[in-house]
Amino acid sequence: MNATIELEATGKKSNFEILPKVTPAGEISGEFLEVSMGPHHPSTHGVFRMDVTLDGERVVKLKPVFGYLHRNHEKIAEGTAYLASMPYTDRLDYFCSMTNNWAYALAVEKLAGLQVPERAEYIRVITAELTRLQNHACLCGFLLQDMGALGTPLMYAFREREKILDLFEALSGSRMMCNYMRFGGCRVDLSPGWIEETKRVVENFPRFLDEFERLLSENEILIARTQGVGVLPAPLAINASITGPMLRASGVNYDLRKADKYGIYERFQFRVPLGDHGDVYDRYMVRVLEMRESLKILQAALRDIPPGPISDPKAKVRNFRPKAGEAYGRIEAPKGELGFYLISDGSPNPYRYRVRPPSLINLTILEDMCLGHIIPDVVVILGSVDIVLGEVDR
Amino acid sequence: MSIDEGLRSELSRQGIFTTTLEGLYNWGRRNSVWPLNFGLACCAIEMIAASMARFDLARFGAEVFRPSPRQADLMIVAGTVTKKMAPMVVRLYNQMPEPKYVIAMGACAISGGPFKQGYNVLKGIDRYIPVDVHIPGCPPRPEALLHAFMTLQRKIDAQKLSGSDRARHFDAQAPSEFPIPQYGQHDLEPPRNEAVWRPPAMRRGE
Amino acid sequence: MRLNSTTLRNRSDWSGAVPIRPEYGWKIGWNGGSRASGIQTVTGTRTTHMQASDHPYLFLAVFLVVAVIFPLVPLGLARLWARTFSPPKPGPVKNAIYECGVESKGDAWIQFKSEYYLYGIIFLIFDVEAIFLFPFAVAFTNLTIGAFLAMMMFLLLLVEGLVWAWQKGVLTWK
Amino acid sequence: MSPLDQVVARIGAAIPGARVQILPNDSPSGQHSLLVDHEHAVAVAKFLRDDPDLQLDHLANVTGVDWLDATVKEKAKVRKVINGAEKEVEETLERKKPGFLEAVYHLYSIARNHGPVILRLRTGNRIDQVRVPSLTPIWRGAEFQEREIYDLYGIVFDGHPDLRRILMWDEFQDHPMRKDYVEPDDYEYEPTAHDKVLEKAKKHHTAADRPQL
Repeated sequence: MNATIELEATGKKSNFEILPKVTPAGEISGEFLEVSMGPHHPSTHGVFRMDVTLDGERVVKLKPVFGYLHRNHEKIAEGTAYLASMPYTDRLDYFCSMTNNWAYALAVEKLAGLQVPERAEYIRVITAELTRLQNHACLCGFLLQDMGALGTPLMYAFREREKILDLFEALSGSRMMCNYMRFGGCRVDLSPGWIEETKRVVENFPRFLDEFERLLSENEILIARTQGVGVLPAPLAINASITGPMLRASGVNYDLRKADKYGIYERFQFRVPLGDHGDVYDRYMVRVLEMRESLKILQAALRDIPPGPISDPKAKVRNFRPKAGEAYGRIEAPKGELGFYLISDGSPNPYRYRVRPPSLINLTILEDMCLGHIIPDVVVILGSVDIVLGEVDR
Repeated sequence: MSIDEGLRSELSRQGIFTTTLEGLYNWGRRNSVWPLNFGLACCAIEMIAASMARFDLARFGAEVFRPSPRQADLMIVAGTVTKKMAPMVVRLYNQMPEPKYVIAMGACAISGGPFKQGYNVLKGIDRYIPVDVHIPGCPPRPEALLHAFMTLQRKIDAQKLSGSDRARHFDAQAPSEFPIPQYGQHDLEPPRNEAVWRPPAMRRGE
Repeated sequence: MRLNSTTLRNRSDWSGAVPIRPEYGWKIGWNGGSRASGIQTVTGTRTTHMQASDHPYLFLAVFLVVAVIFPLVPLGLARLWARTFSPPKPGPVKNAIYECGVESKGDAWIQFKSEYYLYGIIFLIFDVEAIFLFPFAVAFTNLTIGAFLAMMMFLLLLVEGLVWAWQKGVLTWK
Repeated sequence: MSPLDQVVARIGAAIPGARVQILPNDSPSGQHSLLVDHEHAVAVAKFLRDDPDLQLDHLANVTGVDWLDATVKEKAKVRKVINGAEKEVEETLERKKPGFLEAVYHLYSIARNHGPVILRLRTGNRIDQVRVPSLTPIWRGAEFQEREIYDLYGIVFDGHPDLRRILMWDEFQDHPMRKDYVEPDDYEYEPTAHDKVLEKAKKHHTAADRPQL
């Protein structure tokens, strides 16, 4: 394939042209240094690999290499029943099993036309926002670890995460792989005392955030390492299908909780934090602020949750066969737009099952953000994208 | 080589502690296992959680996660090994110095787990490298990893310095490197290392 | 070890139980300063069999011997251990360049940017300077004015080099 | 957003010669899609992105779908002479439907907050006519997803800047997400919930291969 196609919206020529000279054998001549960062690298958040070409320490070319965790989720899902894919969705983005469940359940509900009772919707919102809290907290911890703050921020984040995982375990029986949502509702009702326990966690969470921010947000090293690094302009972000906190850090007001109003999100008052510069610092701050907004949603949801049934009585568990057709359902997962595209041919298995992974698509412009920066910046930029390899490669 | 157990306990009652070279060596080894900082998939998060404050892997002398295989004693295969990743895993294992141990963490590392049917999923890392401890679970809880650690420590404690049943790294004939599979047109070549793994037996009538 | 007079005096059994004799190791003498002030003090000094003041280089020799033995003994033990128990097992993959698990290709001996060399050289200069600064600082109070000036000249030359490199813009990474 | 037939009409007005067809979707989601021809696909995409009323600037999702060759059974009323009398009889006719590969694009608008508009591009068959135009020059977000479809389904995207395998290794020859892909047969036997796996394992472990108990 010829590489000199102009990607017109970005105005940028394809990346191949930036390299000065390539010898006929395909070897880069002179003093360029080719480094493979990953798949086993402490800062790539898993088995992600970047083939980096360096001029001194400047990045002149960066090619992501995927597939080291390609677990054939989609192929397996096409061979099993609809409900049997639910536990597999847990393992997509293994930080946020609850939101993955929700996205899949939402797509199937669109496909089969199921209704979700109000109490189940509330439970979904609560679990999704708790997931967002722990995902963002851990991401901030990992990001700071990539910058050299070894241990401490991550320890703090994991301390909070364990509290939330305890709630998930009390709810679903599993810490990480909750497998909790069902088509048209949830699997089990809340255990007694769960709401009170969650309220306690939610009340205490701002204290952690304050501490975290006091410790880090004004930190001089953090500011020097992140401000002006990895700038992503808004038009490029939109064109490259970037979603989630990354898109909002570039200043685009697009949050599916507001835009699609899926579930019952229109009942809650919350703001969408937006960044000004689109750099790593903005991405970090957007996530910190999003955690504070999530707490507002949680407080309201925990206050208002009504009694009632938790699943649609029409939803069949056995022999679930949606009518032939297709549906695309999406939610605002902590990492961005998580969508499921399903084609049914009337059989118990989906004919086509597709996951729209936010992590993979957010990596599209990784090279653009990294070009011209030095290697330590690449690590920070990658950390700010927030990838989970289970979702990137599926 | 070893002294009588009764004599030893009698001596220790008198305040004289005796040990063997083997015991001293194994004691030192088992309390300073340095794992390779090697996360593959979901289980890696539980591995990180195990090294964090609540579960505190440091109690076992194993909190020092080394990013380089040159400094590591233990490879925790935490997660699904895909066929694309398998050569890397074997290469990293080969690059670790002896003595080296492997913990296969989670169902995927043991057998492919829930993704066993996948065309790109290796059905267990023990097809290519010898595994010391298997932890079932998807993912195993951090406590399970701690238990695996203690199991490994017991295993290290029982290692012999000499004799025919001595540990692999004391045996000049035993291999330290294992063949790295190649990417083939349809599958890895070879699909397994016969010296390490044979398919389990099938009983008649099943 | 230096005992002061009060402890010695208060221990009445001291002179009786332990013979205080110069040839045995305890030397009792008169402190000059104390005699001038009229207060009698007894000073006990523990000596080795050989007086350190007689051979000023003895400590250095001891240091040297220890400095050689200290790393050599574990190395020798490790060597002995390896020969007796664990055989070395080098291999092509184990000896290969580590590249994050990927098969390493090419050579690490390539032409780097000249900035790396500049950094290396500047680092080396300051490394050497630090080695000289330590004895300089230790002996500072006893130095003659000539030695002090010589050291200042040495430092000045290095600082001049630093200023020159700074002016040339070497210290900013391009 | 205006209904889909109006969108089609406006595309027809803006790009003469474009053949755009609405494919209905019977499921409750009601997400109908547009089948676009190869020659005008890039122009149609550009129109959809830049048109001030549509402004479909967010390409949410790109997917490949494999449709196998199928025989469709249709009931038709045929006049036949039975026992000397002409009667109308229902008969099932079998018709061969050739298979094809399909690339599906889901479009949303961030600026105007509507969607989805679904575009479909179809290949001629599953074997040799597998080229479709790439929409990566219009939406950069399609870059990795089209590479993935190329890898897993074997659709070749003309005009893609960097079309290589993305998930499988470069030496790999098959397209594993196709419905007729045969997986490498290296299962060991063990009691498993997946019947297909069990079948395969039993087939794989012949008597010679099996270690003796």
